[in-house]
Amino acid sequence: MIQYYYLGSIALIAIGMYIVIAKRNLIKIILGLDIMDTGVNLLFISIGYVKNATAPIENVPGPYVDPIPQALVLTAIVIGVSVMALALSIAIGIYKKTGTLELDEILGVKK
Amino acid sequence: MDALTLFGIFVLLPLVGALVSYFGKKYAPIIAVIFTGISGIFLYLWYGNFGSYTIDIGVKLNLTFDITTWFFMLMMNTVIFSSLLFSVSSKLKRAGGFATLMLLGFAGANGVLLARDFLSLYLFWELMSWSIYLLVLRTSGEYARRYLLFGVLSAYLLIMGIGIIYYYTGSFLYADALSGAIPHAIWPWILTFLILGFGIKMAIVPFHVWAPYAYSSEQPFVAFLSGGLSKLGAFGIFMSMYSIAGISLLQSFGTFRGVSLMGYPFALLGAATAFIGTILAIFQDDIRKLLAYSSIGQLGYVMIGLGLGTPLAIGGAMFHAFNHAFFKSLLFLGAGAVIYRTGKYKISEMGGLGYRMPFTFMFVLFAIFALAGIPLTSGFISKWMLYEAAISRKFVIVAPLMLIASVGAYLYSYRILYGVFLGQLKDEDKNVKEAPGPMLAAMFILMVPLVIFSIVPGWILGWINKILVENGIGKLNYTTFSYSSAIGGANMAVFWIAFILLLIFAMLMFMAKKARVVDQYDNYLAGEAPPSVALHAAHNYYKPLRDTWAPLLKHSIDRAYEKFSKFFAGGFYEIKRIYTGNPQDYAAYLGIAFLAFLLVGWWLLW
Amino acid sequence: MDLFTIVSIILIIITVITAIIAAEMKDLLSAAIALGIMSLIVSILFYMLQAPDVAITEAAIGAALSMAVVIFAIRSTERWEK
Amino acid sequence: MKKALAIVLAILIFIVFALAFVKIPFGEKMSTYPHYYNPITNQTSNMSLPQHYLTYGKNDTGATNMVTAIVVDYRGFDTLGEVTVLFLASTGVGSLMYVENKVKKKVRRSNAVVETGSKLLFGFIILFGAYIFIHGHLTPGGGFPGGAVIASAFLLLYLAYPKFHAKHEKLSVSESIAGLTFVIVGLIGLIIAGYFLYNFLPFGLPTYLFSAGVIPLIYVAIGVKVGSELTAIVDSMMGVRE
Repeated sequence: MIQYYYLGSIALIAIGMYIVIAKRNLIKIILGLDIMDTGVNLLFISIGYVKNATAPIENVPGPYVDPIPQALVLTAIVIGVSVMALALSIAIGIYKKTGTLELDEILGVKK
Repeated sequence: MDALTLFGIFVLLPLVGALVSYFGKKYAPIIAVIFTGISGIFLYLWYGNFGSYTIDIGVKLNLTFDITTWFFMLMMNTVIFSSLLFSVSSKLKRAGGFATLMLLGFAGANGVLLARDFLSLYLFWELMSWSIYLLVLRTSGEYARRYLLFGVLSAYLLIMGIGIIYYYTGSFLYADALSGAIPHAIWPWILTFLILGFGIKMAIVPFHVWAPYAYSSEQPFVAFLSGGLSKLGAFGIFMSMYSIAGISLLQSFGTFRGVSLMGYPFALLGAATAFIGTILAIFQDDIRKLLAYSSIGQLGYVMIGLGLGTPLAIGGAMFHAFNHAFFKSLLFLGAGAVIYRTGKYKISEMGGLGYRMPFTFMFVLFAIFALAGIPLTSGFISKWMLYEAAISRKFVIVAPLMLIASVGAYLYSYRILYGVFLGQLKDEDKNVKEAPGPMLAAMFILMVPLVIFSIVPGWILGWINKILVENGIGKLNYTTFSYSSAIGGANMAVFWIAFILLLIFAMLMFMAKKARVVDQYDNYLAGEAPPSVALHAAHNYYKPLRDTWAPLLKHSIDRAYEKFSKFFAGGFYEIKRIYTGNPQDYAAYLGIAFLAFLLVGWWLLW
Repeated sequence: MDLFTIVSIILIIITVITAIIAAEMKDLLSAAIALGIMSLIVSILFYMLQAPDVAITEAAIGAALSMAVVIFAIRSTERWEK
Repeated sequence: MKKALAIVLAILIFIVFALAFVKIPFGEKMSTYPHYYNPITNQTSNMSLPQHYLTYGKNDTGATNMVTAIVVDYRGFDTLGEVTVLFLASTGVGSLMYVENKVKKKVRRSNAVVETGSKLLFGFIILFGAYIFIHGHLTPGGGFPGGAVIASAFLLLYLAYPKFHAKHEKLSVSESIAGLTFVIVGLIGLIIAGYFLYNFLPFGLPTYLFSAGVIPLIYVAIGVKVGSELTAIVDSMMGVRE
């Protein structure tokens, strides 16, 4: 039985992939990358989940969830936003040069 | 003597010399000559002072100074010494870089000869290979690329062979390869990789197409490349077949008339090399290309000997390699001297230079005798040994091809002799002077051993015999002036006595009638003035022969490579259309690749 | 089906719907806001999956900073996708 | 046409990816995880890696929050790399936007409610951010969330006062000091114990603020660094305003 959390995160990844391949607007593509990013993070965290367990903070007893995916995702989110800002600033630079955000027109201008 | 001394004199000293001569500017060739001279003196002093030394730096490295190494080092050292001496007066551009690269190649070559483990072999091999690349690059990027392609192929083949050995034995030492860790069925692969890898440096067919271009660069370097560095291929093949694998292992793959089936295909390849190289050399008008194809052909003989693997054949191959080192570098230097003085490359544009450059003519004449194997010279003995080795085992393909190649060698050497040095002197060459002193000295240094070893071949045969005995191949029957084999042999003393008698006879003939010198246009033209090129003996030289061979010459290996590369270039053009330049297409490819990986992983796991 | 499952399924469906809205909106500003909402809901999901550290980070970054950065970028370029 | 292909590809990926995840359990107990293999001692442990961290983490690092223990201690070197990536991205944004933004934009003032509210809230948000990263080893949170919260406080200021401009010099000073602190703490560990980021301070009692050795120190440094870098990114993206 496939789990709904996995299905949801995979759906996010697939939507992000669809945006990256099909959409022609640079900012939209960057948004698509961000959606993929979120999907991957959710997938990681849900793999580390343990039923009836608490967060891995050891001032209460009892089973804890897996801390490793959380540690990885924690940094990944921060990196994600900074990389997205970098991509956006490149997109702004392209807009200043070519006056458009549409990929077709940018490639046309280049030729 | 310990490992460090050995390594220091033969590898580090040339490297230091390379560094020093880089800053030597104009005096760089002189500095380089001094450094090679020092290492040469040590080489002569240490004859017999043989030994094996191990350096342990995590992996074991083994340096061995034995008779095989010494024999090949002797060639290498003499050739580079005279090449550098020649370059002192040849006014090369950026002489510092030239001397540096030559010494780097020398250090690499010495390292290859000293190494008895694959790791240091490969390192020094690459050092040598890259210095050749840079030296060719000084002349032409196009030629250097051609060389590089085959150099890299050679390195890949070597590293495949070495990698297989290391995979099975876990050791880089030559001595450990035969410990039984390698399955018997793997050996043919290893040997094929190693032999082809080394053979590319020897320019065997069909990997010879780099050689005519690389050999068209600066003459002193080419002399070293053809005379010295290409012998490393012979050395490597000898080591891998008879020192690493050993003759009993080779014989265990089946024999054909007493010759291992592992070696016989390479003997055939060598015969093809000798044949094709010689035929192509006959039709060259460019003196550099002619000598290059001749070099390919002569190294084919060495390959034949190494492939046949009888004591006589290997002895002949070694002797021929030794002779080739001297006469071919002498020829290249002689051609270099002519090119330096006249600035011309084409044989059909020269002529009569023997009157203006008598000493060069004399040196080149002797080298040509040795090259053509005229029965007075050491070149004759080595070729004769190879013939006997082939004939005694009734090899009906190898022996005739060798014979044709030998006749061909006579034809192209006659072309040099007549086209360049004899015949009518061209008007524009009336004021050509004799080559400068260092050039003559360099050629003299190369000629003297040739003459001496022509009279007393026993000295070299003694060294070769030691090599053969040390590697357990067999031994030669020889005396100071002759050698003998099951079907004959040769005695130099007889030849020389006959020669001296003939010489006296010829002198008498020559003195009996006085020759008269006439102007080029005065003899048989009756006032007509045709273009002067048509008068030259080298114009349309060997045209009938060329017409005979024409159907065969249409099929060129160079053109085969060209077709091959064009075919692939077309294919790559189609592939190139995948790269549309649109980032989203790449993203889609990534998505498809991701899907493919998922499918494969899914299928593999459950 | 316990409460955890029901709430999770509802939130995941909302997440996917907001992601599709972000994908299909011609107005980039609306898309960015949809993205912010998605991040906020995902941070609730993180909290439900017992990952409070990640939830705090996602709430602060996904919902506030990343949306702000996108909006700044839209302000210096164009608002409408062609 | 292209759109349809992209939808087909996305759906295919969705299906295959989902099928690949059919057998991966959700919410299983950690005792069912595979046991980990230690390549140094060359033996297989009797527990999985997260179990190992959860069992020995408190003694190894002194931190109560295991995520913090992993981020700062077990994978501290990795975190240094991540912070470097963040720094590079921030520098990249700054340089790209600086070159392009020669023209100054005119901006409107925001309304009085937002201005007053942000004045009131700014301090509290900073305080909350500082709380988050100071207590990183005890409670949920740490340097990364805390830094993000501090950056969002500055974001509030940017929204409320369009002319507000954080001085890049000051940001770079705080950012450099934080980065240096991280590296110096690591180097002291290298000097004392022979490996980078060794936890050389006493651990103290668990669940107390002054515990876990250098972990709070490093996490404060990370918090300041992330906060100043994200603020710098926001500032650069805002552009030059008049």
